[in-house]
Amino acid sequence: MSSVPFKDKLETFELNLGPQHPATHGVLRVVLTMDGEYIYDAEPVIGYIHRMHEKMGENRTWAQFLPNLGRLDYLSALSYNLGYVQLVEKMMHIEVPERAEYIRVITTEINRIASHLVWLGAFVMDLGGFTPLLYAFDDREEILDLLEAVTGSRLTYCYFRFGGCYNDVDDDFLQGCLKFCKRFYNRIDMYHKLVTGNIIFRQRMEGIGPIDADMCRRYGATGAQLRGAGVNYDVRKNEPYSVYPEMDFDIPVYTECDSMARYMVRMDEMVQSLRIIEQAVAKIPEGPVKAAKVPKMIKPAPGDYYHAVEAGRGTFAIRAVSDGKNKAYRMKLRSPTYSNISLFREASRGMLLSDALAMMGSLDLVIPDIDR
Amino acid sequence: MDRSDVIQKLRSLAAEGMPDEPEEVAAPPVEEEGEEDAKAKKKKAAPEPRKNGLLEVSHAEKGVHVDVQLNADQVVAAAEIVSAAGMAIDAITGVDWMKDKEMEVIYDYCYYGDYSTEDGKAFRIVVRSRIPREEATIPTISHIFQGANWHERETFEFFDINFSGHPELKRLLLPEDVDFFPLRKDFKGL
Amino acid sequence: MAGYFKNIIDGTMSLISGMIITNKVCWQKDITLQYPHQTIKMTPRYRGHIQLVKDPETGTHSCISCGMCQKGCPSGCITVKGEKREGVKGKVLVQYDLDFTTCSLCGQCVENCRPGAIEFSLEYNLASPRKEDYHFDLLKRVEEQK
Amino acid sequence: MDVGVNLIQLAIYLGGFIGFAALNAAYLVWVERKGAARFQKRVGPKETGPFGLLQPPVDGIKLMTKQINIPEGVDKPLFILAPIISMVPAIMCFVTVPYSNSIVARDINIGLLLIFAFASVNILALMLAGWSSKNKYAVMSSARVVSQNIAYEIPMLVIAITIVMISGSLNLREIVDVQAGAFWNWNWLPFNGNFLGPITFILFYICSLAETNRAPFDLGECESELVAGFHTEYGGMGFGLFFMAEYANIVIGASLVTILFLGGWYSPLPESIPFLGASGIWWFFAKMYFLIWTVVWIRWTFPRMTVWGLLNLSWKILIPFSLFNLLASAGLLKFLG
Repeated sequence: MSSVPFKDKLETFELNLGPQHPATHGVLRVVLTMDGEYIYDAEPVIGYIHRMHEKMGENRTWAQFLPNLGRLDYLSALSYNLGYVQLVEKMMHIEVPERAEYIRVITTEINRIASHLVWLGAFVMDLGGFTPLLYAFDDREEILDLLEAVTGSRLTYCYFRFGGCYNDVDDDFLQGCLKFCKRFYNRIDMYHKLVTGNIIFRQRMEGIGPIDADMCRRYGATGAQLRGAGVNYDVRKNEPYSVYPEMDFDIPVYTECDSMARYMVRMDEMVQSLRIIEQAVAKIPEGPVKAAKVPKMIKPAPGDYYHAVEAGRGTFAIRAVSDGKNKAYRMKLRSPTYSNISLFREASRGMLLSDALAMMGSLDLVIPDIDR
Repeated sequence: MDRSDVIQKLRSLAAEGMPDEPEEVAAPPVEEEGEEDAKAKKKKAAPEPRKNGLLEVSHAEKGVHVDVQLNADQVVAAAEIVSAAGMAIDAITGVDWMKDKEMEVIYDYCYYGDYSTEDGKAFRIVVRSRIPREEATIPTISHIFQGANWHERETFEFFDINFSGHPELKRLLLPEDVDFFPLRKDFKGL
Repeated sequence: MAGYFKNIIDGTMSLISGMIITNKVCWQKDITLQYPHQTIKMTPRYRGHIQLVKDPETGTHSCISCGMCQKGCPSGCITVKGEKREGVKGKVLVQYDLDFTTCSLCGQCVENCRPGAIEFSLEYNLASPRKEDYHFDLLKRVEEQK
Repeated sequence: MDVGVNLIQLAIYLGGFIGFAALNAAYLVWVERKGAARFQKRVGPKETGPFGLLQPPVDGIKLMTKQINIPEGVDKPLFILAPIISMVPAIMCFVTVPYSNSIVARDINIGLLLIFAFASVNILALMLAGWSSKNKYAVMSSARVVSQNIAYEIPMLVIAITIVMISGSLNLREIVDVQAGAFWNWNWLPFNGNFLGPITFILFYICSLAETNRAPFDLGECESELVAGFHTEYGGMGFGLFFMAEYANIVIGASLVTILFLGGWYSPLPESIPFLGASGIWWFFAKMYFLIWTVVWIRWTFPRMTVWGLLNLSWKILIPFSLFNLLASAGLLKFLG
């Protein structure tokens, strides 16, 4: 709708978007070559908070690397924790008690909702609506309170352990989850009325920021980008892990490829997460939350291992190369937002500035996850 | 997507590269050089370096379905095969095998399929290639998978692996003026 | 043409429904916590910095200065020193320092501690402009604690 | 008339209006902040004075004591002039606004024209501010502001012409007088010669929102895209003046809507009803502040439009409707004699 072909690069100017720009939600810098309000070229410049987690993985023991995972994508930290502990469990052949698996699923899914709520608020704020941010944070506070009561922290959780969880959940938490689910169904309706239905909002999202399935494929973009492009792909279904196969939930898919599709995917995903939580709370068995036999020293057999999980923003995967020592020989962290932002250059070409920012908002970027 | 077809193509690609392979394997006289006895003992216990070829591995155990090792000049052909099959790039990374004086470049591909159909089952291919550690050079695949651009830049700045033909091989995550490669095993911090 | 008017009407209705929602919220009670005036009770599992558990019976800590916490700590923020003393079984703890600036509150130390001598404190308002305020001498702390 | 008395009267009025504008601007910021807080289930300013009522003077002192920082490379004279140009016409507009039958500074018979004339100077100020700042965000912002205001002045003027035709006068006091009596005589209802009354009212209200650069039309300063738009480079009182001008403009816009559509100082009830039926300045303020509250309400409910959406709205909906409205009203007046 709003793209124009460019003939030459005569009357362009460079515009620095960031690293302290209100739309970038962190220290991302995009060097825009602008032709008036149109974007001729956009080059994301990343690495402002690069912390070399991969080298830390080589210098710390397997257990010591645990807290790092919560610091990549701090909004859906539990998914990352889950991916890592499952990788180590895969390497060490540790059996996890069923109750622990259910707790993992419940906490991960509720954390996913919290992560999506931050996205919702930030995205609407990118579009100039301030109020939904506060409503979203109101709901998120409930989740953080629940998770704080279980894990002890509010953001950078370090809750899962090899072979189980740090500690057991109590009935208050499970009932609190159900209470939250009940409340949140109504809130979702409210968001749909306040945000989704709003004509201004629709105008800014429908048909804006096309990202199709082939572009996702070429860039390795996952998560809502992929599902908004009509691909029914979710690691929880394609490569089931934990107790997800026992849950009855759907993967929301929209075929429009625009910002609206990505928005709807995330909104529907929250509802699906609620469904998972409800089922998991109903099914959760009694029992221990830690495997009885967890080796004291984690020394996986040499070789390389790969494990992927569906985090809040797409596929998070770890490739760990072990040389049989108590530290990883190589720890590659494949973060979803890194791939998702890499397509920004191609996708934003020829767009209006305001549309490009709306698209950037719909990509749901977490800068520490890009920079690692 | 025809999985067996992709596997077959990759297998024959790996087979093509076989003649080169003995020279590559013949390279490690490391064992003889063995500085300490204990280390030499360990070396003997360790399995032989992997030969080029395709392995179908257990997904439950390793997390991937197909593991291919190729020569450096074959990774582009491999990328073309997986791209033609509609697979996506997942990640590119390197591993520094300092003792073997080799660098390994690992390409992860996966298939974005519809989970509800038989076709959409998870399918992950890992393509790896070993190149000499000094003057490590491997052709770029960023013209096939545009997303490889950033992954290759990242691998370059962490490992000093040169991706020949890459449009803009400069530092991405690290500042432009760093003169070290942090993920090489001989990097000992600043 | 009909679509034109329909769009206008639908759009207007969507705007009105949004305004009704915010108007409803406008009359609801506020939910923010006025922090310095109001505080909430921390949950028992809240992870503040660690501290030595004071045993009510012995009146002191039960640390055996084995150093497991120091070993397991990812960021090396714990310094434990014990020394042999005559007439006492095992080691006597002489120093337990915590450098809270690098602590990532993962809980490895608490988990690794076999005698259960350390726990998370519930302190959360630790903001300070000085680095030294985050170096805790836990041994002194447990002794001062009444 | 005695020139001396006239001058004193002028000085008093001028002082009064500047005071009124400043007070309004200051306390509308408070209203805005409290309103935003209410819509978001927060408390808003509360530490300074009861209900945070001392917040505006405190903010004012802070802004005034800040160092005036003029960045290198700006067009200095224009950079300094722009905030003043934006503030002066906003205050000038107050001169012709009739708050009640007798309270008006200058009862000019082209009052409506004067307000439109001065209101459009504001755009010049915003453009100059953006242009002289030598900041890319600011330049883009000023380009947006200009195209937006041109697009919205057309339907606004066309609607104003409709009202002028019905009232037969450009004098604001007379326009209100035509609406004398209870609320069914007001221009926003279809019984006063303009059968599209409610639609006209809404169109005019939208235009006045756009004209004052308020959400959802605040493209000039949309902070998620252009950081702060035309006042990116301004700090201290330079920014403070823009801020005050914005709120003064809101007051003008709300007053104008009150005068043109809501019967000014007349009570909504017939005069025969004692006490409530009496007309007076309080009715004017009640209507005006209600409209201002709606402005705040709208800002904290809707996201921002794009330039495209905004121009589409103007050229595809507002202008055709207002033109049709003008023709229809003209025809109706002709037939009804």
